[in-house]
Amino acid sequence: MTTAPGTTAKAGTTVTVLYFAWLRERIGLGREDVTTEAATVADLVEELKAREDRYASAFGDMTTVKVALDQDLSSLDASLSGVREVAFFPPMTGG
Amino acid sequence: MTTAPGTTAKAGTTVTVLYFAWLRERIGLGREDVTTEAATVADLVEELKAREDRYASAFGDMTTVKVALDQDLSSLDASLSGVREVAFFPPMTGG
Amino acid sequence: MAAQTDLHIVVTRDDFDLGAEAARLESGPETGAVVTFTGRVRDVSGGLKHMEIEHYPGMTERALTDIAHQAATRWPLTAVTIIHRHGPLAPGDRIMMVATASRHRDAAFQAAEFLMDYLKSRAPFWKKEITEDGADWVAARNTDEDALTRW
Amino acid sequence: MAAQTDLHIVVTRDDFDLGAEAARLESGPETGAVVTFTGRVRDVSGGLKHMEIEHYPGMTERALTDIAHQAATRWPLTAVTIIHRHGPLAPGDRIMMVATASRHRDAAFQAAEFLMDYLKSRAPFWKKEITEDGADWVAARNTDEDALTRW
Repeated sequence: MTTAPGTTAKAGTTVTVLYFAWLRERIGLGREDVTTEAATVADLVEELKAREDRYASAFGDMTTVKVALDQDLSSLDASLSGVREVAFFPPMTGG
Repeated sequence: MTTAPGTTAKAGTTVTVLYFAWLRERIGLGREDVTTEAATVADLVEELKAREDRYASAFGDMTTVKVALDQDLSSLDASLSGVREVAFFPPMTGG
Repeated sequence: MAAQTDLHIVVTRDDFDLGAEAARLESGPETGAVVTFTGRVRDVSGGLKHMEIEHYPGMTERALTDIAHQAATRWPLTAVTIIHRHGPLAPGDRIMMVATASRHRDAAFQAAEFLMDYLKSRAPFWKKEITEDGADWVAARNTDEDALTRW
Repeated sequence: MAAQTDLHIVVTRDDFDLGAEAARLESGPETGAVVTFTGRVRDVSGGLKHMEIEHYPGMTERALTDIAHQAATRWPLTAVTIIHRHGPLAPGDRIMMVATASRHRDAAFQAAEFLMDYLKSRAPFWKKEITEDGADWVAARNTDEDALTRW
């Protein structure tokens, strides 16, 4: 599933994107498959924001958004190479 | 029950003396009434040690003996004035 | 992680029995100390109708297991239990519990506090409070994240 | 001491039910956090036949009540429970428990640790271990007394 490094004309890969809590509510869905050529999480966020206002609204302030890649906490500048599941959510409030 | 200060010829007063744990075992009893003219706990200890070897043995190392006066933790130099119950025991090991 | 640490991780909609869960940890001659923490739904404002807890199935179990492993690496624990509920909860309902068992009192206390600190900021749960005035997602507190720096 | 702190102090030869005791503290909309500590008889050397706990009737209850009052003065607690057994106990038997209830997690944890530290050095209990080789009174550890300085 990893993208070969140095490939110039990449085919888009499909990732499952999950949204939780108020991100899910603003975007209006909890899960979707996205075909993207984004190299990093930040690139993916920019692609989504460009799609529709509801994404632009949900991702308006990225200081309140956390990301997990394949169920491990990660960061906006992380690479999407080989990633199958991307999740966006607000800071956690369990306990 | 307090002794008037400045009284020179005090009558002996009777206190209940309790022993716990290995002090009780060494002395061979858990409770006795003692008539004493001791002014302080330390004086009382000296009186008891002079009585019999088992007291001298129990009170041989006072760094391992604690005292309570009327059920409050106290110290060797505390006055016995007005005290009805004196308890001797090793450091506590509850919990 | 000590090889002999029993981990018991549960993510569930159901209530749990604290006494039964604590009894599970009280096995073997090694365990001198058991610490439990139970969190309940508080009605701070007086207007809470219910709470709704959302979570990330799959990641939740991974995160809780990872946190329990970390605790078992840092302290000599014989057992760790983490139970966290999701779904709708009424005021007064139990939300979650952690329990730690050890030979030593200090290890059991510190591990339980560590589990709570990490669970608050690292396990993917989100609380929503439904009041008569509407519904609001509970905001994370900066102090929760700050609490991790002490470990 | 907060006027509304419920104190529950028990000195007994009987075993107790941790779940039932914790449930007693989980009342009212204020209580968000309940911490319990349970101590059990450990068989460290492998040769323990039983433990005998002696105490000072009268002073014990006074000391435990005083310690609970001190905790309730320092932290915003809705309830404090201290149960301590005496008499003969077998390996694995529960010796004692403390439980604290508060709005806040940190208060409940800190108060429970405070209770344990004070109880170890200020409540008149003495443990005797009966092994195949004889009987020995458990020695107090200097670290127990030192632990009080942190409060």
